[in-house]
Amino acid sequence: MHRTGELYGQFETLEQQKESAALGMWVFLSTEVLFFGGLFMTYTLNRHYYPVAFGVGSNTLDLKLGGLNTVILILSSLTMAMSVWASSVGKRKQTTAFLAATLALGSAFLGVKVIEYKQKFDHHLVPGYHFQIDYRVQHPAPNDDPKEIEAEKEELSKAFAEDPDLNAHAQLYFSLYFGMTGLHALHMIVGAGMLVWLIRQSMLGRFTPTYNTPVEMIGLYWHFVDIVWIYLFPLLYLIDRHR
Amino acid sequence: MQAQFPLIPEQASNFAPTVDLLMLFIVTICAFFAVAITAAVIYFFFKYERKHQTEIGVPIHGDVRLETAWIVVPLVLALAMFAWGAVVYVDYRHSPGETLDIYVVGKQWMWKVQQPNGLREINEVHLPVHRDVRLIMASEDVIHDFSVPAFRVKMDVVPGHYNTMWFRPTKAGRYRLYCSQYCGTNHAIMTGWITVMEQGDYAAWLSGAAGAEANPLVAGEKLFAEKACITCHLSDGKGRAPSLNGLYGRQVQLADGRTVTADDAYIRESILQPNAKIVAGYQPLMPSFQGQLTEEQIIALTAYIKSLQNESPPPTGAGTAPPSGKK
Amino acid sequence: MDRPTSTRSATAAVYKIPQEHYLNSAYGIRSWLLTTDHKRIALLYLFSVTFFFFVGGIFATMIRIHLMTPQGFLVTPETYNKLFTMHGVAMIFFFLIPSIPAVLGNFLVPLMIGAKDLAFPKINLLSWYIYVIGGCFVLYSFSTGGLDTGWTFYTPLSSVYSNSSVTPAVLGIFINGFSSILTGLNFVVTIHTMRAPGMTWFRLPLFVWAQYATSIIFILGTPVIAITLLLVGLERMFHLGFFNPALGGDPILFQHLFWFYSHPAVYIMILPAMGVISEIIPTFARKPIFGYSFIAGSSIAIAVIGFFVWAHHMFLTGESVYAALAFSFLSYLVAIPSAVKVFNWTSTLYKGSISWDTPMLYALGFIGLFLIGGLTGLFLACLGLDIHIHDTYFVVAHFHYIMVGGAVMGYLGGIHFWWPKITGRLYPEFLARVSAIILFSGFNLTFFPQFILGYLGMPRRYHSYPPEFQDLNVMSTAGASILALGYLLPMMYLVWSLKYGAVAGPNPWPSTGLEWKTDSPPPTENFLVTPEVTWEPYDFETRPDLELDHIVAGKLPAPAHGDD
Amino acid sequence: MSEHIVSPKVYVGIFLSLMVLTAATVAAAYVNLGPFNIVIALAIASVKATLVVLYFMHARYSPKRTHMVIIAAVFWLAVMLALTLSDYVTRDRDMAADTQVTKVS
Repeated sequence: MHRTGELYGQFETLEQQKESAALGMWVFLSTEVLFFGGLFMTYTLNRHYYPVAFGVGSNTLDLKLGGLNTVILILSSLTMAMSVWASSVGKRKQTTAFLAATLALGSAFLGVKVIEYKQKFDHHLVPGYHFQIDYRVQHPAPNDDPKEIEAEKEELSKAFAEDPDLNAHAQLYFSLYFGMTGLHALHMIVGAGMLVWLIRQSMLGRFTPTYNTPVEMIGLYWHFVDIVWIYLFPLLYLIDRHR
Repeated sequence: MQAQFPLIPEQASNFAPTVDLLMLFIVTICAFFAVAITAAVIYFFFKYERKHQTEIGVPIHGDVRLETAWIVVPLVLALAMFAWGAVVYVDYRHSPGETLDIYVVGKQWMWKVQQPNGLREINEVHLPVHRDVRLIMASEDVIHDFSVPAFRVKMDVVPGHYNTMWFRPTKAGRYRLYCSQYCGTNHAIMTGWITVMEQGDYAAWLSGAAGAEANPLVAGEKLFAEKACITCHLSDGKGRAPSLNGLYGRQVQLADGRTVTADDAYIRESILQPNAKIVAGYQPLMPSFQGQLTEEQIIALTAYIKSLQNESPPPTGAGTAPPSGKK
Repeated sequence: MDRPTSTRSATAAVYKIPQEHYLNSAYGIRSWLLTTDHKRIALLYLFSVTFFFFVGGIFATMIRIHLMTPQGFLVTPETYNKLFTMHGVAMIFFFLIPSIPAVLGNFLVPLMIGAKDLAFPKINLLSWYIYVIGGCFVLYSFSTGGLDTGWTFYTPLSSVYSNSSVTPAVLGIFINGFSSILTGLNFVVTIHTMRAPGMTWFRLPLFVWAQYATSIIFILGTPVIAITLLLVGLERMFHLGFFNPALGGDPILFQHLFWFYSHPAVYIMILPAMGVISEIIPTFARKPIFGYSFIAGSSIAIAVIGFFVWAHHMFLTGESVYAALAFSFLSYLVAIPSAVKVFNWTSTLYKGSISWDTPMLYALGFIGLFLIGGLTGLFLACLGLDIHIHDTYFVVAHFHYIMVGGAVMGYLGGIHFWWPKITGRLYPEFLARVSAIILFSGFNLTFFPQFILGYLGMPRRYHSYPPEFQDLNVMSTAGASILALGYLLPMMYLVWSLKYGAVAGPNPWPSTGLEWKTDSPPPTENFLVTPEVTWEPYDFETRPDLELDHIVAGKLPAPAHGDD
Repeated sequence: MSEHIVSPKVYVGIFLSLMVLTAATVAAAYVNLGPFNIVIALAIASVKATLVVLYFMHARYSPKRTHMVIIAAVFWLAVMLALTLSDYVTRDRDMAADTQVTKVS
């Protein structure tokens, strides 16, 4: 079907086109809910089985970095929402600026994630043959705080007493941690790619108050990815902080 | 089985008549609907076939009373099926207090069974008739399923879980046992037999066999006869194969001139690959038993062969090298 | 035979293939591979699902030949296991699931609601490419070591113990899942936003309702199996333990997630077939369908309740007794909407003006086979009975009655019914009727004995079996050879008809749907003028435009079953 | 999508609420509330998600069918979680204690 101006040939009106796009995006997001849902189910059951190992695994995560990422991502949702607003009132420059800010924040999020992954890699907490939950306390780095190592050692020995198969079960936690955050990060990368395209379109002045559908749709997607993180953050980082 | 063309398997447990009756109930209801609807459709096809080309049907759009009827009636019947099925199932999942407990381990691709007194069986289960039996089942590898159609029972055997099932055999006899959950290459030969015996026979079997099979020596002796080793390896050395009397631990002269010590490894190899080392003076006649004996059976045979030390030495020695070698 | 022939000769005299239509609007391979026309994409799907149907069919033939003797004489156990696995994977994921939705649904949904195309034509094309890519992964798996896990991929057999080519297969199915999702998404949006003026929800053809219900399952079920199979692939690749008990995982969780999709997937296969039957019956009985809103509602009910019953596949896994009771109860509930449909179809025939055209024979066959398939579902949903017949040939027979007896009969019935619309030409009626009858008899001979085998206790997926089961197995194999003929015959005469079939005209039956208001084959934009719907569905009374007189001008009425 | 244009002030307000809630969820995690830790964490997350859906994603100003899609997604997710867990959590209280399936670790 050919496109005439802003209207694709299969549609009769712009209104119909916009409605279709919005419904399509929402339906797609409902698919995404169930897609992540499979992982959430696996997470729920295993956490139900192995509360100790999940607590231990969770406590090895860096809450500061996780919290920082939460703030970054919510802020990026704000800038995304602002760009939708700017495009719908026809402020082209602001649209572009907010989109760029969103992209920057999204990249910052991914950067922090890389730091976190790197840490886990160094501590042999990446699932696989080399996984070892107590690697860090066995091989502390020279700049590690000895008190912290001591505390972690104590926590681990308590946990081992409660769950002799702690290593395997903690590995399950980390499989899920990497699975869930990895899939989330993949969605972020896809979103960032779409943002780059949006920024370009916006700079070319493609968006007007009557036609800003792509900004709105990718906005919906971006907010959805934010929501996933809103759940992942407490489920992964905050299992057992009060211990 | 019983009839020329049986429609149901033998009924050999307390669940068999119950399940068959339930089957009959559901078959009756379903057959009624299947026949009635098919008959109606065929009747309508003939009765209302188009008479002339411009004819159209009578425009009937529906009838809420009819719709209600055919929602409510099937619902009631379906709930009756549900309720009856539920009663049978709950009974099946709830084993009675006093049971004869048998442990079953599934692994690719065999059933390992342990009787209450520790007696082990493979792909065979001996059970007494008219006793409540409970199977406690685990798997060493993948998911299996222990299924005995004559008893109308089955249950998955899941790694990481213990599953149990119970039943009461009601008829002595031999019944097929299947693995019902696809478990890999030899799924179809992960089968066996359930032998239901009179209670007295079972007790006798358990004590007799327990003494016997628990002792590898006795099991080995039995195997030695069963596998026809005895027909060639005559103890007097006059058979087509060397006598095995006093073999274990001795030096054996081979046809190719080498000499080997008759140890466990040698005996094992001779059973599995008889032609690898031929004893001087004998023909390579023996078939390989590779794949026909389990590890446990080989151990039993070896134990038996070891035990032949105490018997009188072969009356006719095969010269310098003591008669030995191929089993 | 006389009547349809007379119809044909009359139409052939009157109608010509239109000058320009979607098939001749452009030529060349690019015009097909880059098309966004839903009708052309439907044909792309037609070729690809037919390919997979024959791949799966060859495996099925080999299975049946192998099982003629108790020891099984054709292949080794390893090969046998691969045969039934690959048969299942090819047929379920690459034939049955896309068959009616992606071929007939793609072709018909826009036509039936009076739209120019689906809402997202490019996504539609994309979903075909995704299907092809997923198919390539699976074919790669088939040809490099095969696949021997069973189509159910139960862990830990699939994730740890199998030495076959599992990873490419699960990736292929994962990828293919997105094809389903995007098709479903496209349908839902199209049905919501693209209806022609006057096409209210309760004027939608029941086929469209069925597609809508199916799309719900596509959208909300498919992502779960996608992620689950991805996890199995990751387990194999990176030695993870989600479902591996040796590493603390739970193999039963896999079954929950797998069946959360795969049970509703059965309704993906049967609902569209039910939709096809709901179109065929009123057309050839020439009267409004009985209980329109109940049939439409039951489609939605099946799609929704179908999601609450999955653990009835797991009654004997050691599942909680309470959960088993709940799932059995819910399984009986989902039987009701199916029963409602059957009763309504039967009542539609009452006081109709019934003709015995091929699609109607398929509909008749569908009702018969679906009845048996559906009713035997009641046996399996029954907790007490499932203990005995679970994982036996009874199950095999049951789901083949649903999927082959139901879905494939519906698919073929639909292909015949809309063949004139798709190609502009009629298939040869006599051959078509013969092959419908061959299919029906061959099918019953193949699968009915398997019910008995199952009750006698023959387990599924056995490459060898005790000798007492041989008679029934031989019967089944004999039936399969008849069935194979029944599938080859339509292939041949349908291809023949592309060139030699009589020209159909826009509405050869005639039928009331909007798709019959445009040319056959339709123009690229479907309707030259946006249609406006002013009539109720399946209403023959107020439709002079159907030109019942015109079609039979000057011909004698003849007995409808004159060829018997 | 309606033509309703949400003012930036609303967005900023929502953003600030989300920040407060994030702080609250972290704070709550450091208090031992037994089984209620997870309940509170999920409750706060759900409030946050609802705010994002309603305002950032404009669901509040969207047509009914959007609401239906959202409800369907949440409902189906709940069905998957609840019915699967219904199996696992009732195993320990099986009416037949002896057929109970125990996790072997």
